[in-house]
Amino acid sequence: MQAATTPRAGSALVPEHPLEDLIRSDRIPHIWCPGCGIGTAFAATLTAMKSSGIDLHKTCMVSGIGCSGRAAGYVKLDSFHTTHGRAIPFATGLKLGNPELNVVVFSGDGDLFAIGGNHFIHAARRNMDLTVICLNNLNYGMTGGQVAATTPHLARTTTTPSGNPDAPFNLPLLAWASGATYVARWTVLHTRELTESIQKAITKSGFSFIEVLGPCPINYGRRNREKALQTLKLYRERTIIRNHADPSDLDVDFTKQVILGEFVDKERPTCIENYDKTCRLPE
Amino acid sequence: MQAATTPRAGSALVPEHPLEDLIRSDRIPHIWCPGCGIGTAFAATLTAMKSSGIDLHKTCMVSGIGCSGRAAGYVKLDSFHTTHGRAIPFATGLKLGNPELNVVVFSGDGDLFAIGGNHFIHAARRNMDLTVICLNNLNYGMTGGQVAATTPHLARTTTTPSGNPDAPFNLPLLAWASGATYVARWTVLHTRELTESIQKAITKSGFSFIEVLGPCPINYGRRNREKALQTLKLYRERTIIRNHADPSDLDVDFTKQVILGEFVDKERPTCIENYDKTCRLPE
Amino acid sequence: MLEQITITGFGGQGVVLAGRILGQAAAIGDHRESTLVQSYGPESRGGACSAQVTIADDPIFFPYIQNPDILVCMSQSGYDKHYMTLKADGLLIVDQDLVKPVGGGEYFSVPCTRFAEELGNKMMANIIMVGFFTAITQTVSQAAARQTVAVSVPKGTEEKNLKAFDRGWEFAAATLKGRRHKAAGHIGVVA
Amino acid sequence: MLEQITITGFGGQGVVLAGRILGQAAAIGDHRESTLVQSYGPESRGGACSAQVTIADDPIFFPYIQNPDILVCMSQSGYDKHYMTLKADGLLIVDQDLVKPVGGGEYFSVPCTRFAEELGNKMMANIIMVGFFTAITQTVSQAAARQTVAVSVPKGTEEKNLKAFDRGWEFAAATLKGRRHKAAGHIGVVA
Amino acid sequence: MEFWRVPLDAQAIEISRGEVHVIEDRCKGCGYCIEFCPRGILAFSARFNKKGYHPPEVLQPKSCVNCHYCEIICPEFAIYSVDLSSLQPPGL
Amino acid sequence: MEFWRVPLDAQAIEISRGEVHVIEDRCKGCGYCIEFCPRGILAFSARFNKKGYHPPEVLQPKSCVNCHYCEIICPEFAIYSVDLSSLQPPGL
Amino acid sequence: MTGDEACAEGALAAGCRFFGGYPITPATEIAEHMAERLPQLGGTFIQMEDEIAAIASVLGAAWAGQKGMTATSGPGFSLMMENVGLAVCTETPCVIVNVQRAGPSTGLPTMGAQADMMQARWGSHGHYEIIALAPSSAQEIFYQTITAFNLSERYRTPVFIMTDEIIGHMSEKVIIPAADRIQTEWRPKPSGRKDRFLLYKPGKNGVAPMPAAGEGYNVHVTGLTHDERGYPEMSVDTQAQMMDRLCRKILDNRDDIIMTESHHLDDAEIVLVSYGISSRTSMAAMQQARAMGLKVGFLRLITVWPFAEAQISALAERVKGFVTVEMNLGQIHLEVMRAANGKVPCHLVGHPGGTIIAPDQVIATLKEAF
Amino acid sequence: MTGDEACAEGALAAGCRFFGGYPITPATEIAEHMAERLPQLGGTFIQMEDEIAAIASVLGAAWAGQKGMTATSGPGFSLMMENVGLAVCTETPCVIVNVQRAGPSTGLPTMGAQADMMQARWGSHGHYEIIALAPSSAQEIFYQTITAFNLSERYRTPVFIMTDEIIGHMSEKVIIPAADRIQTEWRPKPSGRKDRFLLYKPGKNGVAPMPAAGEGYNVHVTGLTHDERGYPEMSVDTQAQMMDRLCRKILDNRDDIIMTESHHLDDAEIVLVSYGISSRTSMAAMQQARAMGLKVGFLRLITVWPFAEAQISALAERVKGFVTVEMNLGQIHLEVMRAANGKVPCHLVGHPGGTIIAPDQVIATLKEAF
Ligand SMILES: Cc1ncc(C[n+]2csc(CCOP(=O)(O)OP(=O)(O)O)c2C)c(N)n1
Ligand SMILES: Cc1ncc(C[n+]2csc(CCOP(=O)(O)OP(=O)(O)O)c2C)c(N)n1
Ligand code: SF4
Ligand code: SF4
Ligand code: SF4
Ligand code: SF4
Ligand code: SF4
Ligand code: SF4
Ligand SMILES: [Mg+2]
Ligand SMILES: [Mg+2]
Repeated sequence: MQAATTPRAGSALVPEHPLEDLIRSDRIPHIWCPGCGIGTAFAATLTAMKSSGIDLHKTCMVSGIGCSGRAAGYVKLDSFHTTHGRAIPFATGLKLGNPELNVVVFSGDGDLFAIGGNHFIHAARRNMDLTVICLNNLNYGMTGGQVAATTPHLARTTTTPSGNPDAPFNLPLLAWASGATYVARWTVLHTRELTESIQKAITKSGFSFIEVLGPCPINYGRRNREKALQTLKLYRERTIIRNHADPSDLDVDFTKQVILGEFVDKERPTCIENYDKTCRLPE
Repeated sequence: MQAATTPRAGSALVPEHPLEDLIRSDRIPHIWCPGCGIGTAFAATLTAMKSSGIDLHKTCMVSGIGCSGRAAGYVKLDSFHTTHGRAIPFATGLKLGNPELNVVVFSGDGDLFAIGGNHFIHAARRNMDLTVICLNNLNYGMTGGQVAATTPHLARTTTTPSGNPDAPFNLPLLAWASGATYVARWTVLHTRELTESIQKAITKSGFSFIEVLGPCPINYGRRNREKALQTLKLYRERTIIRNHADPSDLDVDFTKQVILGEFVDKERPTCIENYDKTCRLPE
Repeated sequence: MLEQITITGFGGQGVVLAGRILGQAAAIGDHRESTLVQSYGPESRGGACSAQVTIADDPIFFPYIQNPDILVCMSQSGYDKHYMTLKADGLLIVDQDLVKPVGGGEYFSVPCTRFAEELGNKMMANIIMVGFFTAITQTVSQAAARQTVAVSVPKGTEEKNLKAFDRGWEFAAATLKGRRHKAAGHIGVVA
Repeated sequence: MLEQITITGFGGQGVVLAGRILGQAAAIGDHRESTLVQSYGPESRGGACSAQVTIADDPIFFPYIQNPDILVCMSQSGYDKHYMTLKADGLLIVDQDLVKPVGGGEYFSVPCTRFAEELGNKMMANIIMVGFFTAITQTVSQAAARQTVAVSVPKGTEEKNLKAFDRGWEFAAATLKGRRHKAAGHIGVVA
Repeated sequence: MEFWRVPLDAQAIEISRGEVHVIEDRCKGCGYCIEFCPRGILAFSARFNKKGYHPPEVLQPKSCVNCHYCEIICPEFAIYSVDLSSLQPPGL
Repeated sequence: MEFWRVPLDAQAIEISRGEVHVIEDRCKGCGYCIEFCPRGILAFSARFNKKGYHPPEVLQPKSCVNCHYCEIICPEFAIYSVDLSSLQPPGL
Repeated sequence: MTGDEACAEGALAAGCRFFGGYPITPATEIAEHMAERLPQLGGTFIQMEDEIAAIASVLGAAWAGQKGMTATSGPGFSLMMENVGLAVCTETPCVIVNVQRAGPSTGLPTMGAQADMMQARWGSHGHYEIIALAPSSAQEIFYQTITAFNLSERYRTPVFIMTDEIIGHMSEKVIIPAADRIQTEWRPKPSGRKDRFLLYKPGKNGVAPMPAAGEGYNVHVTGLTHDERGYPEMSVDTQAQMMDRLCRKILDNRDDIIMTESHHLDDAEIVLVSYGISSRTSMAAMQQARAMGLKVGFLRLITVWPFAEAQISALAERVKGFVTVEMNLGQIHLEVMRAANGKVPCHLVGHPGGTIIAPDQVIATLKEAF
Repeated sequence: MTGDEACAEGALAAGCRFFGGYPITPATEIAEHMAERLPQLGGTFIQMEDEIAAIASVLGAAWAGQKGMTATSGPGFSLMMENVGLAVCTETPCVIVNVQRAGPSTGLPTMGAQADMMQARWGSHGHYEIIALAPSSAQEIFYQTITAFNLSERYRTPVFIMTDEIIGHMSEKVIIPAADRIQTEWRPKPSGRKDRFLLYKPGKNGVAPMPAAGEGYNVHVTGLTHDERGYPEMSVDTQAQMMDRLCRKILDNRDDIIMTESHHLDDAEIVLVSYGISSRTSMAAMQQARAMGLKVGFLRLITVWPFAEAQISALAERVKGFVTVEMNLGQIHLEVMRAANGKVPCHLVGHPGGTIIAPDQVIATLKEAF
């Protein structure tokens, strides 16, 4: 069962997949479903890490629990799959324990904004030196598709069988209001912009947040009559890139239009800078 | 040891204190220190409850843990002193369990925004029918004056002995960004405005948030060279009332100027309205 | 009488649903006792997954199956993991395109995934398998199985799924006929 | 030798600090053993509060005091709660303005809160009490107590606090003198 | 330390006459009522209350305008003013 | 279902020639590479891979412009393109 | 019907009209079923932001007068522990379901275990008593959920249902009786003058009547040590009184609370002790052993906490030994040992988790040890 | 110096350079002292947003190569339990101090107890083993904190220091030895080829070497059941292997871990068993009893978990009885009973909390029972 058209990948004749050195290929195929957006966002993260020029030996990935939270398990770097919602405080300790490390948090919307919401806003407030990538698939994928704090109003999930009564968070707005110094949103279809954005976030100090919209065809998609390809079509047809848009305009409502772009990119002293300046008196 | 100038309060000759029927007078004097702002904010809350005309038999107060969290222990209504940070989810269950109840959450900045921050933003997102009053004294009073998520940058506390390295939250901004439909800020010196504001919040449905700045002379004040009266003077000299100010201008920095007022007062369906409409299908 | 059936495959193939249909058909349709235990991993799709269905005339204490009477494999990895557990005289049923049994034992096979793709939805492979299984093993009655399929699938897809069931049933009928036909000749890997 | 001292008052009067000064003066200054356990409520100010100081020549196992040798009361409620625990031949010391002992037992008193207000800071009442206590009881040496006051109070307030200590000490000296003076007369509530 | 004598909302209050009551043992001597009474008619008394604080006393009872500010700023439910007329029912 | 054939950033990519490689057993048949290849040169094969999916095959190998879009959109690390020149070192 | 669904149906039958939850494998299906069914019955389902909020909301709903429930698994159970303490201390009725999976930590989320049994007893700080039940089939989980609510209301205490992934996900026939054949209880209600009402003054059974918010009793409820009025009182005496009440209402009513099921204990020489899914293994093993001529009996713990120590102590006087069968490395086994008090040997057939224990393992231990 | 301060100083002496905390009475002073001292020593103090974040940050710092600590009391201890499980499962060294106060729930925040002892053993979900120490004076808390770090590093496991409000707030003389007189240990470090390194392949003592992030080992750390590589593996066998390693590294090294102190056990007829603050009561009571002519000995548990059951079982063969003295209503008492195994009577001098137990109470029990 070999590809008839090309020689075997990785053989002497053929170069490896360009990310082969950064993935734990002994664990591939990963657990993500066909058409799941996580893999693409994860690949973009690895590409950005590589192209950013940072020292990969000093680079870590931290995840919480969830389908997106499995990311840490596939990157061939020091990687930590923690508890549900706690990736950010774990990452905070990791970074404070050794400020030389580049710490990237990759996790899901449920993990980072439902159970983990408090850690997010506090890390943003402190301007903690982390890059946080949230794969937002509008629901809890891993547990079978329950409502999340990002699920659109009236969308169907297993715990909102007649539609979600509540309104979702506007994540970039929340990040900005909490003090994040870099905030962006892309979809997995906007892979190149996403990759550039992650690269920028990784090289920038302070708290960076990137929301990545990606399909969960199996749970969210199935219950809301969206096949994976249809979701990607929505990403193309109903999005518009508007850098520096007003954060309060960034609701995710695909019945209207969803704004993508780089919304915040500002400077303020980071948590570590502040600590060093304030608490480590020179005397 | 009687007041020589007036007959004994509560005696046949003299009317009682106007709030006597709403306080558990068998527990007075309360635990709050001399000059502590909590008592004044608490009294304003009781006055607002009375004057709002709501059915007091159907009115509850829920608090978390902290000096401010002791409020629930002094009101002669159904009152709940819960666990640290969990006043809002407890209140959520109380309200959903019996939507006829008026539920007022009265607690401290540490309780509501450090350990309890996640519940706050989620309740605001859902537009849960609660009135949340946060006594912000810029630190953890009850445990002896540690840094809070509201402590000004560089202020001294027992856990930031050389000054707080971090920046505080802008609470009204966070409330607005999370979806609160009524947001205001006052100081205990602005007792009348505060009382009116609370009254408005209680009678309005949905999630209302009122931040009340009040001194903690014993812990915050002592370490930052502010006696209680000095703090109240700051409240007068360094505040300005600007209703509908831009939420992002609302940082609390008494070295500059602090904006007070009613910032948000809008309508959107509440959690209970949404649930009834979406999940309780008429069929 | 006690029959123990293990069904294995990938998550997403509907292995558990197939097991549930069989168990429910036996319990509700045929008025017997049944238990179904499932085993699956963290993956929503593509992980190893199995359903263990016990059908009996008396109450069932121990719902796990160590050595099934019947093993149904819808993936190669499921087969690889489970074929050693099948009873010596047990019955093996596989997806014809996805599973290549080793050794020379007898077994039945149905190209249920291919059939499902032909019927327009790969997700119906399990229902085809249920139809095939029912005809081959007669562990549950056709009526009970068909009826349970109808109430177990999403509303609006009943007709399609019954068609899938019938497709499996018919293929089994043809297989059995072919096998009877060849019975005089060699017995080995068939259909 | 083992001396057990209980100091009670309101939170915020510095009762625990007073206890700590005595314990530390004994341990570091006078090279004896000491323990201090404290008891207080949730209030930062105004709640009932007590410090139990044990001073001994040998290691102290049990740090709690059931029946103190010396009871110091800086609040009426502290007195009310504790006076029954004082040993039969124990010594009672109170704040003269805030505590009115019952019954006719002998005791010493000092208006330490009033003195502290006169010295400009009510918060120094405890240090005045330490001075008074040291002179009256001689449980710790004056030098050790004075020295410990100096290192225990906030930087910049040493001088004021030493003045407070001395004020208490001197008032005790005067009291003792008065008492010796009256000793030939009736013995009872004095000073 | 000097504080201003006009509460933030003095102008909003109708002027009438009041009688101030102090529940002395509730007072914790914060001084807010004293400092913020628009008529400056309160002062610390020399007495200690049960808790060792000096509760306020009214220096010029006749000057109270019943503005209630002492009442609403007091964190202790320890001071309040009543409309003098309400104490003297018509006919007495 | 019809999808557009021009990736969002097609204009940004320099045109060269590429060779596409598929690691078939990694593929889960999502079809993204097929749908979003700007040259429309990929299609599902009829084969099942180990997991029961039909991996893509290249219909017109010569038309690949080495834009890498199939590579970066693939969630499975299953497809990638290499610059044809890099496979043929000068001199060979 | 799966065990999880049966649990949800049992709750509804018991009168539960509030569910505050947070998804977690393998308990999610309980929440999903409640989300579907509760609004149809005038109740309310809410998915909270985490398990801490979930249990806090259940306590709030209980004080609003509802019967409330939440369901979780190990990681969420750990997070709930602080507020379990609040429920115990404030004597708030509620039911908490733990569909156990293999741990520690995230462990094997989709695979069963019974390793949170001691956590159920001791997981919150401070000393307290608790009630925990362990069903062994989908049908039984239906009934035990009703019983859990009844005990919870009767004793004003949180009650745990300690089930596991296997039962939770197992499909079995479940017969749901007509509503009028189901006995449901409510917390004792106060009577008499509202202004003289004492929130924590015990009535019969040591349990105090409980009003709901809005009924005019002006209750004060606190997790601080409190007196009979419910007022916080920072004193050793009040602490002693409160602790005495909290513990005795459970311990003095053990006869009412502890349910067990006996199989062949009359002539048993060796007694299997087990609960939940492992009792199915034990039943099968007992039958096999009997068939082999071994005089094996089986004591099934339906109530796991409070522990049936009197019964085991009594058995210890006349049997030759105990074998505890459980999917952990020895938890209830420790209790059996303590209750047996050295009278007879106690063995463990334990398992680190991930799959049910095979009857063979029990037989092997029986053969080896006796 | 208070016990809390001595604890912080012990941590610093042990090489702790990270503290992630959240204030709570009566443990706050530890955080406050660390906030002051750590930046002076090049370390980092951070007050996190809650206790869950506090312990999570400590685990992160541990993987960055630091020795990390947090300190809390009952309510916070309950909240930390989920991540205690993560620490156990990922074999992350760290020290967690619980300055116990009276519970359940908020209880008596400013008053001591010893009622979280069983919670320390069983508070997180799943089955696991843990180490817990119980100091009885300010001086000892200084040394035990160092020992806690050493054990934590040696066995790659969280270690609890179970102290209480009384010791935490008690002022006593504490002698801090010169740094070179203090022995500190570090986690075993890997050697050999980095690309062949196996994160959970045990070395001597059953403990696997542990690299830090950034050292080039590309470790994967997960709370899921994992194999020797650290990779998640959802299988019963892997679960069994992992559990075996996690439990055995503690249980097989009990001799190294368990520390006790014996007083007059040689001729003792009755043995007091106690720990922490209650051992001071017990010492006083033993002296009083001896003075009265009673042959009373005293076994002080310095290590409470794993439990010194072998020692107690051995004593049970020759003494007349045990009396456990603890500030709860019987926790370690249960373990003593189990270890005594019915050989001799076991009595409890317990207390609901709020104040230390008086020696008289012990004497009274001794007189009554023996
Ligand atoms: C404390 C705790 N609660 C609940 C769970 C169950 N759980 C696992 S993943 C998950 C949600 C994941 O959602 P999200 O972060 O959006 O990730 P996705 O799977 O959608 O990528 C939940 C609730 C858990 N593991 N731990
Ligand atoms: C789980 C838990 N963690 C910590 C504490 C200790 N604690 C009690 S009150 C408090 C802070 C209170 O601060 P805030 O809410 O600002 O109230 P304030 O005392 O300032 O009014 C803390 C940390 C606790 N009771 N429970
Ligand atoms: S369940 Fe959804 S989020 Fe999880 S792997 Fe599948 S598609 Fe992706
Ligand atoms: S400690 Fe501060 S907040 Fe608490 S009562 Fe005293 S002044 Fe108020
Ligand atoms: S009511 Fe109070 S504040 Fe107003 S004038 Fe009278 S005494 Fe002054
Ligand atoms: S405001 Fe109240 S507490 Fe303050 S001094 Fe006046 S009466 Fe006393
Ligand atoms: S690189 Fe991929 S997407 Fe681009 S043209 Fe070639 S096959 Fe198509
Ligand atoms: S994008 Fe990847 S997984 Fe999807 S079809 Fe193409 S090669 Fe297969
Ligand atoms: Mg998600
Ligand atoms: Mg505060």
